[in-house]
This record gives sequence, structure tokens and C-alpha cells, in this order.
Amino acid sequence: MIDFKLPDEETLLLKATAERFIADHYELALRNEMLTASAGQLPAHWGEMAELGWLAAPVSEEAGGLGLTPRQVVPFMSVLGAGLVLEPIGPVVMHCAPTLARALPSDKAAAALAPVLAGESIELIAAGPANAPIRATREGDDLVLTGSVPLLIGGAQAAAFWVVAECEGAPLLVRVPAGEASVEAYRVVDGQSAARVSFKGVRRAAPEAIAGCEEALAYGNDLAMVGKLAELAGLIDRLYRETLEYMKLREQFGRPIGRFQVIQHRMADMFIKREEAQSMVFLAAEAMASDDTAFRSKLVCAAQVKIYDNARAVLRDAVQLHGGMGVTDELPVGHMVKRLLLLTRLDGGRMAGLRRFRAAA
Amino acid sequence: MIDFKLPDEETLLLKATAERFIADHYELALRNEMLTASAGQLPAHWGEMAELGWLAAPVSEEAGGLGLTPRQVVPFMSVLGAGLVLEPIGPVVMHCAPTLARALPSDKAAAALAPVLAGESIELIAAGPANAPIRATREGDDLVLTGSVPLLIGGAQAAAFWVVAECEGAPLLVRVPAGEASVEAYRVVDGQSAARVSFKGVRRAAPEAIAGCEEALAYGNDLAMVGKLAELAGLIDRLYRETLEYMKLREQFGRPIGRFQVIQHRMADMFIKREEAQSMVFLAAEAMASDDTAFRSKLVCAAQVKIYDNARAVLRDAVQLHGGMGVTDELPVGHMVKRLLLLTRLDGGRMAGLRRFRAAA
Amino acid sequence: MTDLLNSPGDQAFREEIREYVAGELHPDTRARVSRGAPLTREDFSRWQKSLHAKGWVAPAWPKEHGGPGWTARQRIIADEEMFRLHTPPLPGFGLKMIGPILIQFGALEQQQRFLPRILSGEDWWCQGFSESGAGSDLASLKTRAVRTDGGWLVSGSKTWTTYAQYANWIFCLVRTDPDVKKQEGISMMLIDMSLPGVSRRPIRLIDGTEEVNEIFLDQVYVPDDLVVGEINKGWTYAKALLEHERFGIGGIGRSKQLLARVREAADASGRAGEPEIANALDTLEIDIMAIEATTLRLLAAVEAGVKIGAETSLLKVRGTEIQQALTEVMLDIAGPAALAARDSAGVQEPFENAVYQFLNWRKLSIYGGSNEIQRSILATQVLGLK
Amino acid sequence: MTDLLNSPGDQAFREEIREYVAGELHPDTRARVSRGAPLTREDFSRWQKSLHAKGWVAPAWPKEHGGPGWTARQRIIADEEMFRLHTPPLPGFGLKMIGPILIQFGALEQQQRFLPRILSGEDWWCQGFSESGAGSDLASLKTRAVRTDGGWLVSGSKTWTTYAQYANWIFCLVRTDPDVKKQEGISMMLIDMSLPGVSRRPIRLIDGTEEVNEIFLDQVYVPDDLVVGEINKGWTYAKALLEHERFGIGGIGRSKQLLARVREAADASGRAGEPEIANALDTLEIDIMAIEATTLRLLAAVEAGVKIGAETSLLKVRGTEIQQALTEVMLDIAGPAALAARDSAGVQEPFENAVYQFLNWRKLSIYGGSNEIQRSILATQVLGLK
Repeated sequence: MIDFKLPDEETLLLKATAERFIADHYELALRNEMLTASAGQLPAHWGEMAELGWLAAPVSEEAGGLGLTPRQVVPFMSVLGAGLVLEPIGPVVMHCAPTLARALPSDKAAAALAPVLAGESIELIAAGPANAPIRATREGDDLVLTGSVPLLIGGAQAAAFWVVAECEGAPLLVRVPAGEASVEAYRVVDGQSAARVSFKGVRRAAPEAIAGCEEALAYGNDLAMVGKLAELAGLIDRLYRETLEYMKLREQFGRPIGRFQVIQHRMADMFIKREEAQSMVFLAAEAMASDDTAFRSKLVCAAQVKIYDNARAVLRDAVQLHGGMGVTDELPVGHMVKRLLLLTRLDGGRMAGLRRFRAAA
Repeated sequence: MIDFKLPDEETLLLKATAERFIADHYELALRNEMLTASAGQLPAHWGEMAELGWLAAPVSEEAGGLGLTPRQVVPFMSVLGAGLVLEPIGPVVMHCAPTLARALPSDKAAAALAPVLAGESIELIAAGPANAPIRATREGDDLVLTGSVPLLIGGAQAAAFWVVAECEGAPLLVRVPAGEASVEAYRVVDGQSAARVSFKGVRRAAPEAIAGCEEALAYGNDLAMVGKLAELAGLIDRLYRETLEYMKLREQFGRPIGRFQVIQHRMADMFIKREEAQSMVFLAAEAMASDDTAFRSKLVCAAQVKIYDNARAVLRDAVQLHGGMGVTDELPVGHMVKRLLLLTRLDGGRMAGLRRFRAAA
Repeated sequence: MTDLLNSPGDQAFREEIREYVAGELHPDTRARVSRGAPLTREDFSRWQKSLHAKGWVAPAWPKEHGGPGWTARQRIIADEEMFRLHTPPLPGFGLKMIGPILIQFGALEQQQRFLPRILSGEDWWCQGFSESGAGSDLASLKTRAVRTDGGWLVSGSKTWTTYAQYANWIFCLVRTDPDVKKQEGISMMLIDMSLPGVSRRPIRLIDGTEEVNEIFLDQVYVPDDLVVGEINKGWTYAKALLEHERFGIGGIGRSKQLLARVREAADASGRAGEPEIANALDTLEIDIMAIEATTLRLLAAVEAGVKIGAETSLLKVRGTEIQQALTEVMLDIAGPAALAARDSAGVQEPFENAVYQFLNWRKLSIYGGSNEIQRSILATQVLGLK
Repeated sequence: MTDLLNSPGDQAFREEIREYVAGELHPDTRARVSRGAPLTREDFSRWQKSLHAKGWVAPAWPKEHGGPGWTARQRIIADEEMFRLHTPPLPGFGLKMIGPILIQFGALEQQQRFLPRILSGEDWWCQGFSESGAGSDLASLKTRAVRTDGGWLVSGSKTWTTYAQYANWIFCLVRTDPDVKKQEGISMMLIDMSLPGVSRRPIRLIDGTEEVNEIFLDQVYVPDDLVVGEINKGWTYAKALLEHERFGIGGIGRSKQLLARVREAADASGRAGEPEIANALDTLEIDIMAIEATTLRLLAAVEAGVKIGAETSLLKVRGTEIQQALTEVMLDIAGPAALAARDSAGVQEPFENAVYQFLNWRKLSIYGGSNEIQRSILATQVLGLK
């Protein structure tokens, strides 16, 4: 059931710790320094994130997590996204950990997740592109994995991959230590560390693989999308606020440019897009609680399409209204724009979202 | 070869007669009176149009016409379109007559066209929808025609139809007197007279049919489109000018609304769309002179897509900027809007144009 | 499209509405609404009687004045279901405009005299705010009231007066003090339309209907007891009006019904699968979800005590943009099948009203504060750009 | 896409250009241009030498100053072919800005001293108009020139100075009279960048490049013979500049080259047939035709003696909108394949510069008079709304 109650105390607390973290570690100059590290280096503040309990946030208590709802985690993810963190928090916290917590029985999940939630082992879901999935073939008691993930955020920092492999028409989830994969590290446009991860005939004992994980994978994918949408909604919100501020300060032709009617209407539209983004990310987070997976998926896809569209429009106007300053690397706006570009294009974009929306009955 | 020379004297003369005609006959109140006539009644000023030589304008001199180029006829058609004439000038002058002049050898064309150009007989090209063409089957020495045209402008006023019928995979052009067709008269949204015209086993002697007319039909269709685009460009121009005038006169909050920056930018955009429409209709008219039919068709389709798009946008803004007055029937804007709607939707619209554009190599 | 409000309680409430409507709505009315045809006075008044009998006619009125006592959530659901079931949307001049104003600002005798007749439909009200010279600059209105014995003599003219041909009362903004700042010399008066000096000229609209009118007032006598609240405070009351039922201005129920109708037309014409049509309709469905979600979020904030002001202007802007876009997609689907004049021999179902609805609904972004005005309100009042 | 200018004479002229370019263009330069990669100083100067040798380096200059004597039609064709053949677009600060200004307003000695070195590429010029406080309100610039013996002492700073790192000369607008209306106290001066007091700070752009700079002027001495035209007339000269080559601002050649590149990428990635991609690209091709046709129509009017003024602003607006849209469609086609940082191990052809070009070209609608400024120019100067 969809309900738009205001955030509860836990939500606000978690969000406040994220705000403090960003203020402490992500001033632009500090962040630029981090970007000079090699792409394969471990993320700077991972230990602190673990200590703050963040890595365990949306994992059920039985699996060793804090049991926060998606709705409670959204504002927190928004702050981290707008804060431009470089740690692979989305892929681990919103994707890998909650997927495993659902795919495994809770005792096994707790055991598998313990080092992840403690920040000792960065582990990621590794799925191939839709048109080129990773394949698992049986050879005796072994599974042999072949395929690759061209772009995996955090891939160069991971200790292990949970490979989504297609085997005889159904997906399996198979853990592969990073050492057994071929990992080519690089940075993506917004400065995050990523990798092309390839599995060239990697062998694992068949009984290790987790079967019957479709539901967990679907849930995890939807939750990861909600995490990404939370980051985007945060970025949209911050771009809106910084642009509005700039419109009030910047003077041209003897008055603040925010007094020009054309600017006013453009800002009104940006406000509308920000409000819609806020609404849709909450709607998607609320939908995650539904048992009706088609309903859940439909609402998550709707939020994806709307927020991607609004993000692109806000990007264009935020840069344009900042004028020359908008195209430099000297204000946060330029950096936010690159992260926003990345987040809206990691998957098939609005068209893929729209097709899934259509398919969800 | 595309050349954008300014209009020559013949062009300007023809245009001037059209302007005088509109001033004399198409004041809004007079036009509203004409709308009360039954849809099947003959068009009010057809005789005068014939006397002015209009019906013969773009027909070759050998076929009894004036031999004006499409380029010379465009400004004239723009004036008539913007003037909201109710006579079926486009279907006869830009479609039927020039098609026949190409489909027939010149002596036969001259004979067939004489009563048409003299204004004695209104004759129209009657082609079925793309997905339901009219069929001709051979029975002995006869052709039997079956099919219908759901919407034919001027159809209720015609003395004869030149039916485009598919026969054994190729088109034939067959003249059918109106009395042998079933004609259901009605008015369309902009007040023009139209009809659903059906051929229910109409019999004609096979030798009467004109075969090998593909090229003439293609040329005639392209020319008819140029005529329609000329009308639309005229409507866009007049909507732009009337809206601009209104923005200078109408006062709100103590000043002409054209002084508000948001209005200024909207009007700048309307100006751009008007300029583009003018350019594209001339481009299409110029292209009609090309021997390269793919080149001709590509440019005509490009003009169609651009002008349809711009027409829709100008419609929206002209009404919106006129405010309440824009949604009444009391100013010309409301009537122009209805004609513009009609003209952009008589065929498959922008998507059909875009597909043909793509197909023209 | 997907119902966002679908808890067991929501579903039961929907069921209750469906059941009542099924037993009450006249099939002719239902058919006209479902096809987007113009509605008759009979359609409205017959349906108002049904709703009044059930106590549902004024969802947002306080219970003591005859409202059903629904929560905001229930009102949203009711609106959605009523549209879905093709009930006619009752004109809001009595129920959503002057009624709430009298409840908030009217004298007790005015409430007792007029409110029951608004609920029952016995009185039909129209609105006398706009003037032909004023437009969006409403406060520059020129209709004047001059003091006379025990009341006022009102002269001037009003325009865009919807359904004035059916109305027996009009509530007007008139200038009672020409010497002060323009917003400060305006009063609100209730005028009996059968009085001498009141006359009407219908305005023919672009879609061929005559649903709006010009109203002329020539020395019309208005006794003091038909002035609303205080003299010269009319502007305040009119502004309060804009805030009443402000969460309804997104027109979500209306948009959903229209979307359903366009989808049916796309299916019927075999064009639902064309990518351009499918993409446009899915995108608009998502757009509707976004304003519904925003409405719910803002409502939740209000219920939690957060002050929400002019933010609701965004619902008007987006709602009308969506509805106009839907009428345009309908035309895209129809192609030439929509082009015959209404009621002519050429009309083709289900497109017989498509052009006229497209034309008629151009007004949505013009009236009730044009979308340009709404954006300026957002920029100045919410964003603080001034 | 289709060539609109395709008469036999046009075709012969195209052939002449193709032949010369084929023999002269360095393959490395060609490769960088064709992939949208950043260009080096060497790319520009090598190519300038080739064009200069042929007399083609300044298409719009009068023949007596070293132009090729082409017609407007030939200039359009040359621009189109040069882009199509992936020649590097030479920076216009010398060839299209200060050169034409000196031809029109400069002293004979200035012309003789500077024009040949502009053509040959011996001098590299940059532009000192913008200041960080001024932006679109260019005339409010603050850099001051104070009178001294035989010349002026200039102090202040300039920004958005493209390729200043390569330049040895800068032409500046400076305030020579602070006591008159802001447009009337501005002069244009030519400054040798090797002088003491001139310094530079590169500005890192959103795409990671450093093609623009801030320039600081600290008591820089400018002798009287390096003032352009009259003192306090600089604003007039700057405005005349905006009208020079104004028919080129649509960037048609550039747009066509980019469209071709995006189409190739669509084909290479197997996505050219997706309706959303195909519709977007065909629509943009038509958009380009529309501004090309408009350019030709306006040019024909000028040649027939019609006065065309600020109308050309529409070419800037639409041209930049089209180019930016094309960089966005490129990203749509690329999807995640465009997301690796430039020159990193993750880059995937042909998308290795797609994100950076998208980011870099955001500037198109900002510089040279933002598109907002252009719309205001159209509204006030062409439409008469003021």
C-alpha cells in the first residue's frame, strides 16, 4: 500500500550521518585529490562507512543487517549521490547485499554477508549485458563460467563477484573470488572506479551455485534501481538548489538574473521536475514493500523513466543558467552533471525503462 | 538545382489577385454565411476563380494551362490558405489538373482538361487510403471498380472523379462521372465541403483507362503536398502576424504583454518556426523541378515533416497567447487553427512523412 | 492504469462508490461522458440529484454543512472512481467556489439561505470575475458598484462566464473603491440574475459550443445583505478560493479517464502497437503517476502540519499539460478519421469528438490563472525570485 | 545527407575542394577530427599552412586582402565540404574576428602589419571581451585603460579566452572613459601577450580540457598605434563583428559532419533501425535542412538588396540546438559504452569522445551571445516587441 508519511526518526538520523560524512570528506578539493588515486585502489572511506553501519542498512535483521526499509534508505542515498561519493555504496548496499539476503536462507546469508557488512570484503553482483549474459556450462561436478561485464562500478576494488550466470535457461548465482576473474580497471566519467570483469572459463563446484534465485535477483535489481533513483533525485535537488542560489546572487544588466521572467519560468520548471523526482523516488521505494511483483516493477520503472527524463532536463538547464561557470570544473555543478550523466546511462536508459514498464502487466 | 531567387513578377501578380479576392470575398462574416450552405452546393466563387485563370495556373501550356512553376504558385496558395477559402482549389489546381496534364499526351490532356480549367466541371483525383486502395478487376472488355475514399475535399461538388485504381499490381487512372459513384456529402471541421465517395462495382470500358501513370501520379501527389504546405506556410505566417499584433496591443498589468520577456521569447520561437516554414515550402517547390524523383520526394517529405511540426507548435502558442480570445470563434485565429488542424491531418501526418523521407534514398 | 491507492480500505471504498454509481447513473449521460461529447444541463442536474441524495455532492465541505466527511485520500479515490465510471463532472461554481467562500466568510443568514440550494442544485451559480479588458490581470477589473440606499448599484460587464445560460445567481467581484490600490477596492457580491439590468450574450467557442457568455450589468441593485463578508475585502476572498480544493487542480481523475479513452481508441484502430503511439501513451501514464504521487506527498505533508502554499500551482501546470497532450495524441491516432464536422454524416467512431475536445481543452492552460501566471506564482512565491 | 546545392557548377567546385584536401590533410588530424577528439595546436597550424598556400584560408575576406573571391554560395559549399572531409575548423579569432575588424576599421599600417601574419598563421590571436563579472552583459566590462605618455596603461582581467595558451596577441575591449554611458566609453586595443604585466591562468572545463583561460592585465602599456579605429568606439566595432560572417553562425557544415558521425555510430552499434533513434536522426536531418534552406533564402534576399539584420540570430539558436541534440542522441546510442573516462582502459569505439563532446558543446548555447540573448535580440530588433 502506498503511503506518503513524512520520514521517521531512523530515516532522519541515517540521513544526518550521511550529511556529516559528506561535509567532512567530500569538499570539492578533497574529492579532486581522491581522483588522482589509481582506479584499482581501495575506496578511501569504506571502513568508516562500515563502522557507521551503512553497509548493513537495507539488509534484513535475520541476515545480519539493520532491516531498514527502502523508504528509510532513500534520503540517505540521495545525500550520498548529491555528495558525489566515490565509494561503490550503491552496488554493494543497494544491490549485492540485499540480493544475497533474499537469495540465501537467512543463516547462510548472515554467514556470507558478515565480511561484506563489516567492510572487510567488497562484493558485487556481476551480470552481463541483457544481450550477452554470462553462461555457465556443466562439466562433471563443475560449472564453467564464460562471459564478461564491460562496466562494473567498484569492479576494480572488489574481493569477490556474485556472478549471475545463465545455465540451462535459468539463472544461477555463483561466487567467484576476484583473483579468478580478469579485471581491467578504469575510471568512469564521474571519477568513480570501475572495471571490465571477464570470466574466461572460471571453474566452480556446482553445489556452490545458488539456484532458484529469480525472485531475489528481480528484487535486488529493483532495489538497486531505487538506490540509483535516490542518488539522482538527490542530484536533481542539489542542482536545483545551487542554480536557484546562483540566480539570486549573479547580477546582469544591473539586477539579479533571477528577476528576469524567462529565468523565473525556467526555474519554476526546474522546481516542478525536482518535486516530481522526489515524489517518484518515494513511490518506487514504497512499491518495494509490495508483494505484487508486477506492481512493484511497474512503479519502479515509472520512476526510472520520469527521473531519467527530469534529470536530463535539469542537467541542461542547470548548466545553461550557470552560463560560462556551468561548463567549468570549478563549481560543483560540473561534477554533479557528470555523475548524473553516468547514472542515467549505466543501463538501457529511458527506453529500456519504458519497455519494462509496458511489459509489467 | 535549388535556388532561392526572390519571386518574379508573374508570382507577385498572381499573389496580388489572390489577396484582392480574399479581401473581397472572405471577410469573416461573409465566410460564416457561406458555411450555412449545404455541403453539396457548388462552391460560391468557382466561376470567378476560373475567370482569373487560377484553375490553369500550374498546368503546362501544351495542356492548355498557364505553365507556371510550382515555385510561382506557392505564394498564391499561401494567400488562399491563410484566407481560409472554401473552394476545393488545392485538390483541383494542385492535384487533379497537373496530374492529368502529365498522365495524358498533351493533345488528349488539353481536351480532358478544357472544361476543368474553364471552371465548368470540378474533377478530382480519388485514391483510396494506402491500406485499402480502390481495386479494378477486368470483366471482358470492362473494368469494374470497387472501393471508397472516406474523405475527399470537394467530393460533394465534383462532376467527375479520376479514380486511382489498382489493377494487376499497377495503378490505372479511370474517369468516373459523379453520378455513377455513391457520394455522401458532409462538412469537415474547418467548414470545407467534403464527401465519402464509394465505387460499388462501377463499370468502365477498359480502353478508357490510363495506364503507365505512376510517374504522373507521384508527381501529382508531390505537387498536391507542396500546395498543402503552401497553405500551411501561409496560415503559420498569418497566425504569427496576428499574434504579434495582439501582443503589441493587448495590455495586462499596465503594459503591452509583448513587453514581458516570456512572451518575447515565445514570439521569437514563433518567428523562427515561421521562417523555417517559408524556407521549407520554397525548398519543396524548387525540388519539384528536379528530374531526380528521389531527391524531389525527399525534399517534399522533409518540408512536410518540418511544416507539420511547426504548424502544430504555432497553433498551440497562437491560441495560448491570445488567451481567452484564442478559444473563441470571434477572431480569425480560431478559424485558422481549424484549417491548420485539417491540413496537417488529412494524410498520415508527420510519421507518414518521416517514413517516406527515410525511404527516399 | 495502475491504482496507486489500493489498500484493502481503499478497495472497499472504491467498491462502495462503484455500486452506488452503477445504480444511479443514467446510460445516456454515461455514454456522452465516455465519448467526450458536450453535456446537457439535464446530465448535470440529474446526476447532482443522485449525489445529493447520497450526501456525496460536496466532498470537500465540512460535515456540518452537508459534506460526506471523507478524508483527503478518500476524496482523491472518489474523484478517480467517478471519472472512471463516466459520471459527469459537476460544474464547480456553486460547489467548489461560492459554497466554500460562504462557509468561510459568509454571514450565517447567507449560509442558511444559499448552501442547501447549492447542494440540491436548486440554485445554479456562475462566476463573475473576468472582464474582457483584464484577462490574467484580474485585479484591474472595472465593474463598479456605487453606493445607494441600503445597498449598491452595479454596472459593468463580465466575460468567460461558463454556463451562465443555466444560472440563476452570479457571484461577482466589483470595484467599490476606485481610489485605493487596485486589489484593495474590490468587493464580492451575490446577484440574482433575474433582476432587471442583467443581460447575457453567448460567446461561440472554437469548438462550436456556446458554453461561455458575456454578462452585462446595468445599474443592478444589490442589497447590503448580499455582499459577502466585508466591503473591499473581495480580493482576499477570491484568493482564498484559489487555495480551496487546491489539491484537486491536478485533475488526476479526469486525466486517467481520458488516458483510458485514448488507449481504447488506439486499440480499436489497431495502432496501439506503433512505437510512437505506445511511447507517447506510456510516457503520459507515467506523467499522471508523477502528479498523483506529488499530490499524495504534498497532502501527507499538510496532514503532518507542514505549511504548503503556492506549490500546488505545479499540479495545475502539469495536469493541464498532460490533458492537452492526451487530446493531441488522440488526434494522432485518429488521423483523417477525426476530421468530419461534429454530428455530420462523415463522423467516425470513436473519434467523433476528438477535434472538438482538442480545441475546447486549449482553455485548460488559459483559465483559472494561465500556466504562465502559475509559473510566475511558483517563481516568486515558492522560489523567492523577485 | 542530401546536398541542397548540387548544380553542375556546385559539383565542380566541390570536386576542386575534395582534390586539394585529399592531397594536403594530415591523416592524424583527419582521424582526430573525425572522432571528435580534442585537436592539437599542430593540427591547426599545419592545416592553416595548407589553406594559406592555396589562398583559401580566409573565405570571406575581400580579394585584395587575401581572400579567395568566393561567392556566398561557394563559401557555404566550401564550409560543408571542409567539414565533410574532416578538416579541422580553424579558430576564428584572427581570421573571422580581428582580421575583418582591421579590414573594416583598422589603420592602413595596422592592416599591413597584422593581416598577412593572420593569414599565414604566424600570429595567433585570442579574444579579450568577456569578464567574469559581466557575462551576457558584456558592456558592463571593468578592465580600465588609463592615459599615459603616447598610449595607455591597461589593467583588469578577461576570461573565457579560448586558446590563449597558443596566442601571442590579444584584442581587448577596455574602458577608456568611465564617466559616460557604459557602451560609449569602450575602446578596442591590440596587446602583445609577451609584454610584462600579461599573465594567464588556465580554466579546467567540465570535459577535462583546458582550452579556455583567464588573462590578467597589470599596467600593460599599449601605444596609441595599437588602438583600433577611434577611442571610445570599441563597442561599435564589436557589434559590427557580430554581423560579420553572420550567415555562417548556423554551423551547417559542422552539423552535417556531426550527423554523419552519429549515423555511422548508430549503424556500427546496430541501433540505426530502432524507431526512437531513427526518428530522432531523421528529424534532426530535416532540422538541418531547414536552417540550410533558411540561410540560402536570407542570402538570396541580401543579394537582391533586401536588408537583413538580426534575423540571423535564428541561425545561431537553431544551429546550436541541433548540434547539442546530436551530441545527446550520440549518448543515447552509446548507452554505457560511452561512460569510460577519456583515454582510459575502458573506452569503446566509436564512443570514446561522446560524453566529452556532449559536455564541451554545452558551451554552444552559452557563448557568442547566449541563446536567451539571441531570442531577446529577435524579439526586440526583428519583431519590435519592446
